[in-house]
Amino acid sequence: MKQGRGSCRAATPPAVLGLVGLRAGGGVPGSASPAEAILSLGGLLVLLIGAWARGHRPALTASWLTLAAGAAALWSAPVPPASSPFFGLILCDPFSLAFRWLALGTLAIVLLLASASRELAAAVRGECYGLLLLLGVGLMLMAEANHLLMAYLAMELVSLSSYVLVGFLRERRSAEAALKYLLFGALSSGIMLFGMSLLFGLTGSLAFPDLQAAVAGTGGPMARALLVAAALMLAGLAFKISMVPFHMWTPDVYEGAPAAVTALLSVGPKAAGLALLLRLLEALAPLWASLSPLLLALTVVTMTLGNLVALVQTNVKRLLAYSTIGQVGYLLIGLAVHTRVGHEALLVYLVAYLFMNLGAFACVVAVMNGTGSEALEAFRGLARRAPGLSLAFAVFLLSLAGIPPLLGFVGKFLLLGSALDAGEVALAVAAAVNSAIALYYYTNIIRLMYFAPPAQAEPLSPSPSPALRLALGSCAAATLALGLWPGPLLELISRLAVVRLL
Amino acid sequence: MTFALLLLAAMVLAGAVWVVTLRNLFRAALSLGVVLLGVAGLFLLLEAEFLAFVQILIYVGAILTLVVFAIMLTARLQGTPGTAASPASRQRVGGALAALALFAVLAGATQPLLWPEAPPAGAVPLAALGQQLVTRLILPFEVISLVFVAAIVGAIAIASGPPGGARPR
Amino acid sequence: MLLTWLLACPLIGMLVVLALPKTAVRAIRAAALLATGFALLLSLELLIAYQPAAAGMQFVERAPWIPPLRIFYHLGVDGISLPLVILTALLGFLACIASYSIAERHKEYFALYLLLEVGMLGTFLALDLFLFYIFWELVLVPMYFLIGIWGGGRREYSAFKFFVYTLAGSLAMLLAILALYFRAHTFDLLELAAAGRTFELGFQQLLFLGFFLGFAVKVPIFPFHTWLPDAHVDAPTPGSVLLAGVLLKMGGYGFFRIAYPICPAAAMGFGGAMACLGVINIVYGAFVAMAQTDFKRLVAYSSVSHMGFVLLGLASLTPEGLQGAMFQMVSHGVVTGAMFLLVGVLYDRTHTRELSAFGGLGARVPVYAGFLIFFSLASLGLPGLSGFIGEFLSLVGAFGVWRWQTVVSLLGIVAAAAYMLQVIQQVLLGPLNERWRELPDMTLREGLSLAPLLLVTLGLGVLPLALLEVQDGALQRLIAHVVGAR
Amino acid sequence: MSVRLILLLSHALFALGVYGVLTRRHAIGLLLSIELILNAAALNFVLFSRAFGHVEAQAFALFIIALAACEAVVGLAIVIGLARHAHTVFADQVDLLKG
Amino acid sequence: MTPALLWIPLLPLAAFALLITCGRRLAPPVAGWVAVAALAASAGATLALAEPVLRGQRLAVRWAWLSAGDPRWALGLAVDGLSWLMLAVVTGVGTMIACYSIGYMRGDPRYPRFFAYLALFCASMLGLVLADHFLLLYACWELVGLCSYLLISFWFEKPAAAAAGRKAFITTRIGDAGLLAGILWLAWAGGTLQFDALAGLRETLSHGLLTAISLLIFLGAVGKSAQVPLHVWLPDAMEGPTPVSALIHAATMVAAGIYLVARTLPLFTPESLQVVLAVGLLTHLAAGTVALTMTDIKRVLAYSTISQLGLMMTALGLGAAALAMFHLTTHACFKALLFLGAGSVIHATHEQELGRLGGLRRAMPWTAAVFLIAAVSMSGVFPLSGFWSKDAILLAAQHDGPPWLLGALLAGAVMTTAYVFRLYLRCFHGAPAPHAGHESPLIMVLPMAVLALGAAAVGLAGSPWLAHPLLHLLGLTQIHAGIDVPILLWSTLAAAAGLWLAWSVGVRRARPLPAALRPLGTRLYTWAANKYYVDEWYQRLIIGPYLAAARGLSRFDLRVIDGAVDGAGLAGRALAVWKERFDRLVVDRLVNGTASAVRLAGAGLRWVQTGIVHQYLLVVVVAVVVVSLVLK
Repeated sequence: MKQGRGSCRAATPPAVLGLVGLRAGGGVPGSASPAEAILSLGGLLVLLIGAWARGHRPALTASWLTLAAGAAALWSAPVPPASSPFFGLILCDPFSLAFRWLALGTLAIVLLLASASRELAAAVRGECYGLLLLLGVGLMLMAEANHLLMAYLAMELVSLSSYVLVGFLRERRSAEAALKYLLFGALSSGIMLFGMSLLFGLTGSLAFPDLQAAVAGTGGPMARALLVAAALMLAGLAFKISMVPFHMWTPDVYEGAPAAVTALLSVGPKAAGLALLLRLLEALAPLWASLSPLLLALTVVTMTLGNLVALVQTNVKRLLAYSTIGQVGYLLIGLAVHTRVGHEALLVYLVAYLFMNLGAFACVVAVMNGTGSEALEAFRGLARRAPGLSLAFAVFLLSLAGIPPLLGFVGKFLLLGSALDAGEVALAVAAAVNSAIALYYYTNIIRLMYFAPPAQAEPLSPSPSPALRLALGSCAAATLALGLWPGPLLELISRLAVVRLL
Repeated sequence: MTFALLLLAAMVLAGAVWVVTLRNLFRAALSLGVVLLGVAGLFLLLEAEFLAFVQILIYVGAILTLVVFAIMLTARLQGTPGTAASPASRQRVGGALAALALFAVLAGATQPLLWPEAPPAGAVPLAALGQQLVTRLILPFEVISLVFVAAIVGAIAIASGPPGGARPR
Repeated sequence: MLLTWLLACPLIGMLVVLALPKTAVRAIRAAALLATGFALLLSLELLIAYQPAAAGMQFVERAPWIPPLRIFYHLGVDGISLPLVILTALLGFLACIASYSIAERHKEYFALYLLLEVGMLGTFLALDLFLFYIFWELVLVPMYFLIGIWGGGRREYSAFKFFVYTLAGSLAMLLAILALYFRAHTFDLLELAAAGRTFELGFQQLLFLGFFLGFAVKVPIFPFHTWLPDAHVDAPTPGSVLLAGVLLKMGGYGFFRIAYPICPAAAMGFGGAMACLGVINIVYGAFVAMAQTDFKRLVAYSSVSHMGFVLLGLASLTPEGLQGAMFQMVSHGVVTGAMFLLVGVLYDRTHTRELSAFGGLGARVPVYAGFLIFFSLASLGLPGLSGFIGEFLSLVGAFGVWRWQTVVSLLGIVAAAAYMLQVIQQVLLGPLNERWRELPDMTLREGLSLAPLLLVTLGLGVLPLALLEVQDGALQRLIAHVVGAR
Repeated sequence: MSVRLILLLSHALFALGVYGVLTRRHAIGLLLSIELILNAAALNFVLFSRAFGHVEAQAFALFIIALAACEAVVGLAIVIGLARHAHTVFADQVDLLKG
Repeated sequence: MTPALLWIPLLPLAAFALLITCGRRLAPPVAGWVAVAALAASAGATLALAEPVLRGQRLAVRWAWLSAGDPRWALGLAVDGLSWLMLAVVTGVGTMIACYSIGYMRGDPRYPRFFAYLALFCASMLGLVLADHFLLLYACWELVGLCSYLLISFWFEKPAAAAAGRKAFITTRIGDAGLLAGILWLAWAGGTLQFDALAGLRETLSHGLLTAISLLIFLGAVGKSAQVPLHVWLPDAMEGPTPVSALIHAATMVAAGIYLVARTLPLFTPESLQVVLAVGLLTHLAAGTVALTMTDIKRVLAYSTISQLGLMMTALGLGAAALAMFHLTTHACFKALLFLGAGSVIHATHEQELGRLGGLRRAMPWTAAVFLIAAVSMSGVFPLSGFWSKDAILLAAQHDGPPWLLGALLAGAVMTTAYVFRLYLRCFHGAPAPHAGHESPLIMVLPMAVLALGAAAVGLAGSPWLAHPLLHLLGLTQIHAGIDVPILLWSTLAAAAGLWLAWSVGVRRARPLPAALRPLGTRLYTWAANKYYVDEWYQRLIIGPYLAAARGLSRFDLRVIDGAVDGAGLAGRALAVWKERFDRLVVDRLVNGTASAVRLAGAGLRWVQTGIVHQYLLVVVVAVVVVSLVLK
């Protein structure tokens, strides 16, 4: 990797880099995040349309336009290597740019799922789209936050929107899930907030760069108090990314929430939460020596627990929830090793995870639309009833399991590599063992789809809608194509994974 | 000064204990009012008059009212009087131990430190706060408005009655 | 471009099969047959154009693939991979003929089958470790489906077991690959082999262990072999053929191409252990085979025994030993592939594999009997047939280095005669079981799929030098590389 | 003005809030306890803002109050939804989803 | 000359190829004649080689086989006196027997296949004899074993035949494994596998090494030549067609062990020769006693063969390779003849139990005559062939062996005459049995007659009257053959004693032992009649434990290895979940394996997920506390 990076630097930037606008020049403060502004305005507009218009089509169209405009804005915005607009409240650097794109991508696919999902009542879809867009703004801001207040607000924006979205189905399980999510989230963010207040009290600063400066060189009871504050803050972020032992809401909420929302929750907040966690760890970098063992341990525990419990699940959403916990465990490797290679691997795996997990959820939505069931048994014999869908699902599952030549493998490859590179052999071995465990439940679904005879023979009806097909197709294509030719992606990410390291 | 502090502290603590222990939810909500007022008093003591004002206005005036409404509404939905005592929890001991441990950890971490005494004239002027809100903190200000919209729209979407009965399935 | 075309043949075939409608069974079969046939022709072309005297890789193709990680699309063959490539193409073609007996879901079957062939060929052609790993794993998925969908018995269980075992092994290998990469910053096998010699022993040993686990599961080496009987038994006939004929060789090939060149000192150090494992494989496999009542299971355990010779020869690090190990791989591929085809022929007609259910078929189906006796004899290592050469050379090579292990493994030779003759006796000899009074003999198609294997077995047994000369140079260089690294 | 004392008070408030969260069975009771936690944090911010003369921290407290309102709104809406669909308001009776 | 050398094995091989591929399209006798023609042509080629060989020339041809460079792994054919003699035996006897088979096998449904196998056998045997190199010898060694297997179980519908074939193959393969080990060792230690280089190795290799290697090679000979303790397969091999027994299990293949030892005698140290002698003598005597008690014609002959092979081995043990080869040659003639005669009887009566035969002399005069010639020759009666070869061995024993050796061999001679005449008398004399035999067709009688000529006259080659052309052929200078009057007398006496025994005990059923010794005699008889229970002991000590071990390991594999690796490999996890679907065994395994831990972990952790939010929240708080405390 080191040599690879070296050669990349020496070479002239390839054409792909033009896409992300890595052009020199400082932006005007306030204009650096037009994408967020567009999404916010668009979100408000969609909420309005949703409240007034009949049917969800107008709201959907508006949402797509908003997304397109947001993407265009993000595309064209000049992003200097690092700028801190809004008086340093947020940080626009390539790293956050990557996460903003991830958030946009997640939103786009989830929008497809939400518009195709039959379980979301037509009446509330407009609101749903609007909230999705606002949630997207929160995700982007989380990745950009450079200040405790921004971090807190962005997280709350994401949280509150998610609570509502989870409870969108007018039925008991959805309401239950929303309540659990709310209570769990409120407690976690309360604890985190208290931690922030302590941190502020200990350092007298709220902005991350100031925090870093203030934390440096502390010791004795002061360091101890800082660590306690850090532990409290960890609760909120760990909750967001479903890190064990703050994961317990995950399966219950994923099961109760509408599938499209579950898809969103399984990717968006995870990515943004990891970005924020990384930034926070940057801010607390002087404490890294103390935090690192804990993080490593929790990484292993997270992936192991997620994978073990996933083995015994019978509900596909619940299974994917535990799978998410396991995947977060893998993602945490990139964070826990805290090297540049690790960060690159983290980003690559996030991209992979976005496509394969959202793709998997698209399959779940399709099957739920067809069978009305989210039990694993609904997948029995699916290969005969919907061969294309089954193939796509198999691709996503195999990618999640890390089978080459799919994108998930590339990500896992880099993550394991980063662990070995950092000398964390035990971590790498644990991850490898976990991959083997995970194989069981992923292949179990494949087994059901392909090996078991179907309960009924006729094709799945209704067959996936065009929106769903688009989601499935694009995710599958990305998983496969980027798995086969990950070069450009890696190139891009090696430029984006620039986090100030100490 | 110290006396006022102690009084407010006692008020806050007593109120908080009631909030978490009173069986009757309605009374607990009222106790929360006591706590909020106590905290507002503390804000005053800390020369954050504007905040104290906001605390009373928003918290006591809006949130608490909302809570009381909600208690009544859910009671009606449940078919039980809103003032009914809710049964005791099964994990009181565990909860108490955990909370105590948390307190101990926090106190153990912060008490040994040398805390700076507040400067006699270090109060934040209201004007500065206002100016900050429209300059440096303009972004959070915008974001919190988004949060408001999201919360209100979402709350309406969730809490409103079903338009045509159950979900279309 | 020869090698790329070789890979492209089955790949294009797969795309064609996917493009054909589900009901066009004949067209699908024809497409698959054509694709594998062209691959076979190309592999023979490779053999003709190959220059045994020239050193190094031949037909090399190298193009950047994932530049940030310095991963190349890097193909090439030498004396170690060429025989296995040809073996793969041959068995791929013949098993494709045998696949005509597949009765359902043809389109899926042939698409997966061709994908499998791509993976197998690629594994032997790849000179980039990353590419190798991709192909290695690519083999896994189609085989999993082939067993799981078209298999028999406890197919789901067997497919899963195969998948998990192999993947678990692969993960260990993956860790080794990664550790290697972050040490040497290249995936190029040739560069890695050069760099490997400079690694300190401890690191080499760790690497070797990782690779060993990956390859040991595939070979399979005791005690990682238990997936094999299940997978072989429950796989459809063509699947069993490829499983035994090619997939096991991937493990052996891995030792030749990766583990030994990259970790020479560790390989020398673990020689004794490898030899002991080889002996355990030989004797243990033979003993367990003796107790089997299921025909296919017996052949499966005989594979365990036969692959032990590969290990034994490999561990010796002598020219004879390595020659024998390579020869044994090719020979075992041909012979055991044929054995599985024969089991399949019988199973298609009788729907049983219980040895005790047969009896006296020799009089009823003489052509079949002839084939079965021939390949049984080849399997038990009769001189004049290919099995003998591999075993003999492995033993010769190992005898000078690991004397007692070799002497013990002679026990396996005796036991091989015991279980193979047991098969002949139970199936062909004795009074005819009245159930099979009307049993038809082999059809022309079945005969055609077996005849080439018979010719190869006989040809290799009589003129082994044809193959040994192809391998010689590469193996000599391997020995010089490994032993010279001390 | 004893920073230490007020700090202790905020800790206590926080711990009491946590206790409430852990023991309150009525969902709204849980929300009340969470308000205690938020108040404890806000109190901290105001205290330290005074101590450091930090304006942003006081603004932080302001935002906390605003967010508390939002959280209460959403929370209460969810509780009402729960009462409507699940016919319960007790958090520990909400156990359909488990395993 | 070289091409002729190649033709000798290639002609029968070609016949095999022809017969195995299109034998079924040939009319039955044609198939037989193809084989006969090929063998006769080989015999002719052999004869053509006689002249240069007698001049002491060594003809050789060699080509690379396993390695282009290393001469150790080349193949080669060579003919010298020793191998020429063997060639002559194989082609000569082989031609006669193939001829005989044309009649004997008539009407068999697998007629062409029989001749195909026969041709393959001859080709392999000729290859074995011609090999000038251990590698080719070993290859052909295995191939003749294979042909033996195929021919023994030729009538595979008979379970006994099928089992006998397998037993023969596996038993000899035990010996082969030893031979292989010896070859491997020699290849490494000596660096050569050429026969003509063996003599040179005596200087270069250490004494112990030579002993070890030679004993391993001897193990191969023990298996092939049915010496104790690997003799058990030969009596069972009589399940095959009788011509096969005559050719393979009397004249040629079983003699290959003798040939091997004779060929590699330079490697044998005095110690290993002691072993050879002991094994040979033991075999000679033990098999002789068993032959006395057998009641099946062919089994009598089988034990007789074992016994005679033991005699040859004894000669080899004395270092007298030439004498062993001499006896091998004469034995090939008379024993083949005996078998063919027995085959003729069986062919005519379909009966081979002595008790149900008798008085066939009238019905089958030719057969009786040739059988008598062979019996007399075997008894070593002057001046038939057997006399010369056996006498020479007795003489050598007297000169080179320990003093008791001559006595032991004479005892053996007594037994030889006794059992062969017991056979002859009970078959052809006495009251006619219900099976009215008839004389065999000409095609069977004629070869017998030719062989009778051989049985009578071949020995003259070793007589002093013909100036020892045989010994000349074998390139020997020091010889013991010749007429030594005391030995002549002793052996005649032994033959007479044997004859008397056969008559009085074998036919008249007299009881020669005094009453006091009778129980002992009975016990000895029972032991011998049960072949000293060797088969039973093998069953109990080797085969039984072997099968038990196989089954045990198989169970071990299924339960323990599978279970343990499953556990470690976490595949067990799957089995746990699918427990409803799969057998209990799987589950049982799991409980013991590590997999149960994984399963319990999964289930346990699942149980933690109670669905009750308070507990979740408690976990959060506890986690925060713990994390705070843990961070240092």
